[in-house]
Amino acid sequence: MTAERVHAPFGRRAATVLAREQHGAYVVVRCEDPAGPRPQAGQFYMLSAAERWGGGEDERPFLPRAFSVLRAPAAGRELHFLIEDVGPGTRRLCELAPGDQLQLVGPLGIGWAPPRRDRTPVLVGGGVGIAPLAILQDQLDKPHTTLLGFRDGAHAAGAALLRNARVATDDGSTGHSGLVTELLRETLREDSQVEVYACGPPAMLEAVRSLCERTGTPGQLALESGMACGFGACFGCVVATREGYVRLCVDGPVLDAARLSTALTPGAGH
Amino acid sequence: MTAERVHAPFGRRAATVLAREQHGAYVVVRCEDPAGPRPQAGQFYMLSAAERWGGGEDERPFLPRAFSVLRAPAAGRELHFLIEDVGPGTRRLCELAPGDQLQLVGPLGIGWAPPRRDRTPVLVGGGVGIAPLAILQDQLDKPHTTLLGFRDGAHAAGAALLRNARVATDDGSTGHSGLVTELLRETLREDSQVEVYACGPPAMLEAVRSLCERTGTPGQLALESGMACGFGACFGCVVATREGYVRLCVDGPVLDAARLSTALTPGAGH
Amino acid sequence: MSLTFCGIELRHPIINASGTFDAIAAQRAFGEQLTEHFPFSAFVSKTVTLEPRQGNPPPRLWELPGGLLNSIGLPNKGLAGYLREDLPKLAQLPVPLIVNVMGFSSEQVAELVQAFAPRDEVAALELNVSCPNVETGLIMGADPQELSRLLERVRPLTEKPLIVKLTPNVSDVAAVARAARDAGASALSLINTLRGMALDPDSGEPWLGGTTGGASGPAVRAIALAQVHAVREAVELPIIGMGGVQRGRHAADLIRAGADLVAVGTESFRDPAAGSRVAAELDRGLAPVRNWG
Amino acid sequence: MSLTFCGIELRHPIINASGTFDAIAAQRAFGEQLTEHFPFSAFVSKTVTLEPRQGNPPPRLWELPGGLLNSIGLPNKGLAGYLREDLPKLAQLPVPLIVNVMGFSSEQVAELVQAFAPRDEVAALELNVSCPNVETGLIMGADPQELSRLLERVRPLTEKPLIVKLTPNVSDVAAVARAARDAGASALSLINTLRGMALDPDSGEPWLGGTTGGASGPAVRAIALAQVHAVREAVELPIIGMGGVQRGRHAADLIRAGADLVAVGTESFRDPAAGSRVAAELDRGLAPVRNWG
Ligand SMILES: Cc1cc2nc3c(=O)[nH]c(=O)nc-3n(C[C@H](O)[C@H](O)[C@H](O)COP(=O)(O)OP(=O)(O)OC[C@H]3O[C@@H](n4cnc5c(N)ncnc54)[C@H](O)[C@@H]3O)c2cc1C
Ligand SMILES: Cc1cc2nc3c(=O)[nH]c(=O)nc-3n(C[C@H](O)[C@H](O)[C@H](O)COP(=O)(O)OP(=O)(O)OC[C@H]3O[C@@H](n4cnc5c(N)ncnc54)[C@H](O)[C@@H]3O)c2cc1C
Ligand SMILES: Cc1cc2nc3c(=O)[nH]c(=O)nc-3n(C[C@H](O)[C@H](O)[C@H](O)COP(=O)(O)O)c2cc1C
Ligand SMILES: Cc1cc2nc3c(=O)[nH]c(=O)nc-3n(C[C@H](O)[C@H](O)[C@H](O)COP(=O)(O)O)c2cc1C
Ligand code: FES
Ligand code: FES
Repeated sequence: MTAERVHAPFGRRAATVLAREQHGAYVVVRCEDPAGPRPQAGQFYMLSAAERWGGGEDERPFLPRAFSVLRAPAAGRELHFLIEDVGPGTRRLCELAPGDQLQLVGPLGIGWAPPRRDRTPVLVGGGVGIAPLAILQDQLDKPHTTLLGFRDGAHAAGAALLRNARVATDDGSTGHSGLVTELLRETLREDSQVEVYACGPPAMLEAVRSLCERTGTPGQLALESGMACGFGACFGCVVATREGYVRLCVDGPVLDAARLSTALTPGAGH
Repeated sequence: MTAERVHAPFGRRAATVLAREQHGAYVVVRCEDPAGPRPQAGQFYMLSAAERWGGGEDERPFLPRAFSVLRAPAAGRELHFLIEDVGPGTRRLCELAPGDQLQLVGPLGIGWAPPRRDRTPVLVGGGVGIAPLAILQDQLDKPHTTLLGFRDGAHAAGAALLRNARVATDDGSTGHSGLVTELLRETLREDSQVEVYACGPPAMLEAVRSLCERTGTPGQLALESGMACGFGACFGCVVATREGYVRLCVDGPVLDAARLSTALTPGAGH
Repeated sequence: MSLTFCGIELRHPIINASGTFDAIAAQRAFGEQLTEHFPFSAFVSKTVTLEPRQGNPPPRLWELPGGLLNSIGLPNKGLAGYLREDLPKLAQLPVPLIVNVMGFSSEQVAELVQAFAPRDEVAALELNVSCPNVETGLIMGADPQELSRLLERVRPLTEKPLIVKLTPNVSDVAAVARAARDAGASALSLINTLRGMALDPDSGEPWLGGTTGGASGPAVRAIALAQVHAVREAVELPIIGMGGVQRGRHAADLIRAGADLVAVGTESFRDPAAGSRVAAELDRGLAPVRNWG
Repeated sequence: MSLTFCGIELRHPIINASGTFDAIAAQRAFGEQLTEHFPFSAFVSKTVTLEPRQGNPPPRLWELPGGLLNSIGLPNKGLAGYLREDLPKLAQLPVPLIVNVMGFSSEQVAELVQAFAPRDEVAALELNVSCPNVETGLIMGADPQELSRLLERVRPLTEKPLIVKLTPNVSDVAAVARAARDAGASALSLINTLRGMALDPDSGEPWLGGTTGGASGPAVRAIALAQVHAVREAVELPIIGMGGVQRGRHAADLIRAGADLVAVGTESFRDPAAGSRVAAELDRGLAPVRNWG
């Protein structure tokens, strides 16, 4: 598993959409990125549609949008993204059809740190936050546990994108009825020699963070915040850490849980 | 032939695209307008795409765009528009596919006055300006002459939308090699009892106007100017007449040639 | 959902922005339907000046990203023409009439105010102060003292509500608002358009016949919101907020920031019935907070 | 295509707008390629203040129709931190360095100017005067007299070019420009962001941690063009024009309106290499007129 930030080629480049697959409430967009390197798991890309990026709700989108890479098969040049339609930018991306062009910048940010030798990785994902866990699974070469939480059955369809996942749904339609963090609590109770890799909505990440803190479990959290640029230019994406504000796009999006006193980042979206 | 301005239903309404046909350099968009009346020949509509109207060149379009109605078959609810891709608004409209939604306001403005009893109508069209002549042909119930001018063969393909047209092309690829106004001059020489219905680029309209003036021939000119609203709200679309500025959208777009001392309207586009 | 603004009873909080809806022309385009479905709860006329004006040479319009730059130049029939031809027609509208006036000196404004003062058809006057005073060279609405002097001259001339329409091209809109309040303004309206310019892509010369123009529409919405907020922090006068309103939520935002009424301008160009749509969306509670009624 | 600006030799007329490109962070993201393809002909630092600042609480960004509203709050390491950590790295860039500074009093600005005056790594200073003077409460760049006093204090402290970055939130930008010229500014840059605001769609409270923010991007381009034009009519100083530049034609428009250099800001967020793209488009003659070189 790559331990280091992979540099992005400088500038924005075009990538052709190869496929658009619906997975319940999510869309997977696969594209071909001939000019880019293979990303580190947990890194992200800034995406926009090459055509008609704008003219949606409130005359938006205008800026590119950040997306974790879902998968980047080592062979070939494909990049996969998992997208949930939550506003004008994601809506436009969800509409892309094979042959359409994306504009992308990336891979950006610092992804997951490789697992510690003496601990079992537990991957915890919530909603569209499962994306960076799929590529993590692909690159992890040791046994691990995967716990995924979703709102309902339509969203739980996303679980099929990962291997051997235990699923929880808020409405009980699939798997455990309740929060994924309940599954995590159970796992931590059974095995204290684990470490956590988590990505999901702020409330879930905060629950994970506080569980890690209370149990002394090492954890890495992939956070979200509103981003304009993705490469440290705008200073817009800061989250508060114990050392002060850090730019999530260059110092994250994966942060060591111990650096945070809360994962409840304002304006993160959802 | 309807002699009077047809009122538009108040407000903007949706119309479904039924077909998109390519005619050389032009696109014909047919839509179904169940809520609207049959327009007068020479009236126009303000059109926009219901989805993604924006995000093109320079983050435009934003305002709706004016289009003469090309055809409005008396039976049924269809409206046809002839569109030339010259910028972000027309580009978006040219992309519309069957099933897509248009937003429209119209019919607007004052169209062609019915022919005088004692004169033979001569229809003179240039480029995309042939559009309001097609519906005029449909509604004229007396013999008439149709003269159309185009840049080149790709544009001359538009001539097939009208009946019995003599065609001129700038590059000589189809029909008379030269300007359509040369054909008009010829016609005026052969028959002094004609009246002119003309629509086309400013330079063509100005040549027509000055021919009409010099030969004492009655003429109606369908002009263009940049429009924001189409219903007299913005005062943006004025053209200079002998009586001062008039709003083309409520006092035109068809103006009696005698009212103008020039048809060269600044900012008309093309 | 009815409310009172400066003593005027209104069906809902959405009116038109001056110069963005011509009810007489709209009647020509839409016929009787316009009166049946009149989109605004009051009608604000386009700016009336003392003398007739033909307005600026075309082109007068330039499309912006999410907005419009216009250089219309206040064409109008002049006071006499307005009183003779337009006022009788506008008095027939199913809603109260607010007349927007502008003068190039305080005497001119005084003359306009005096002319409308005795007219029962007129519910209120809106003073467009975004033009230079020919005597001082200063934009009347950009300088607190200049505006005070103007209002002191015209305030005594009428009992009607005087709405002062502020220009956004200022460094401190709150200071201007305070001056207007102190000199007797009944209400404030903002924002007028922001000064802008465009060049002809072919010639590189100014595109607009009037060289510069005013920007409006969604592109200026955030600026409008900030200015309404700043004025609300400064004064307690009723406020008509405007600038880029397209949907109920935008109106709700302006109300939340301090507006009592909201005017729809450029959006009417895209949708002639935008006023009713915005009012309905607002009423359906797209508004997180409803502080009217 | 090379040119000279205030005695500084530049490869092309496109530089970055302060605070919209962090060359050090970009090196972390893009590695060595950044230096190989550095997009700007000079690098302008983000605003440096005397003391370190952590900036405003998030959220700091709100997307506008064709633009961005930001409330970053000028986070920076402070003068000492900048000199120690950033300046040595920025001195390695392949282009001249312009340092943008801001103080909350003329004494603070003086201290900053004095600190950079002897630094050979620094080609010029840009003064960000869009903040209030804590002593007078006035925005330094919004009032001609305030600005004169500031420049009279700091102009003698350095031989380096002093570029004054004007705020667009004024009624008469030309008057401010004349004051800057008379007090010894070497060049002017404009526009900074326009004051704006957004509300949280869920809570109705101000979205930005800093309550209000500054609008930039295509939405403000027409306003930038009008202000550059107005300043060029008023003064002959070199001008750095900026505001919403996305393409060569937009840069050409600003140059046509009077700018000598053009800065790219928000567009770099959409395309990190926007600077080179704009420079190339400009050079390929999308420009109707090229009055540099
Ligand atoms: C590092 C990172 C990785 C991510 N990975 C993924 C991923 O793999 N898959 C995925 O689907 N998403 C991912 N996201 C989230 C994704 O970037 C957002 O969902 C997307 O930006 C939303 O854009 P939108 O236009 O669809 O919605 P927006 O309208 O931008 O809405 C999103 C939220 O922003 C706020 N908002 C509303 N209007 C505005 C406005 N005008 N300006 C600013 N904020 C506004 C609201 O809180 C809203 O809920 C990731 C984000 C980050 C930072
Ligand atoms: C009554 C009437 C009837 C019409 N009928 C037809 C018809 O039947 N078929 C048809 O194809 N067209 C018709 N037109 C013309 C059509 O409305 C225009 O071609 C269309 O508005 C162009 O929009 P656009 O976005 O594609 O191009 P734009 O980019 O708007 O370009 C059109 C022209 O506008 C200028 N321009 C460039 N940028 C801007 C800007 N930002 N703001 C303002 N102007 C700019 C330039 O001169 C350019 O050449 C008609 C116009 C009128 C007034
Ligand atoms: C085409 C046009 C014409 C206008 N004419 C006037 C006018 O005559 N008097 C006036 O006070 N404001 C005028 N305005 C300003 C509007 O009333 C309003 O203040 C501004 O457009 C902001 O609102 P909006 O963004 O909703 O359009 C005009 C605006 C436009 C776009
Ligand atoms: C996120 C952001 C941060 C900015 N920070 C600064 C700054 O620190 N100092 C400064 O003088 N201007 C700052 N600006 C203003 C820009 O330098 C520029 O004046 C403005 O954005 C207009 O240009 P644009 O439309 O190309 O972005 C900032 C702008 C943005 C968008
Ligand atoms: S998104 Fe711009 S600094 Fe992080
Ligand atoms: S297009 Fe608005 S008045 Fe004619």
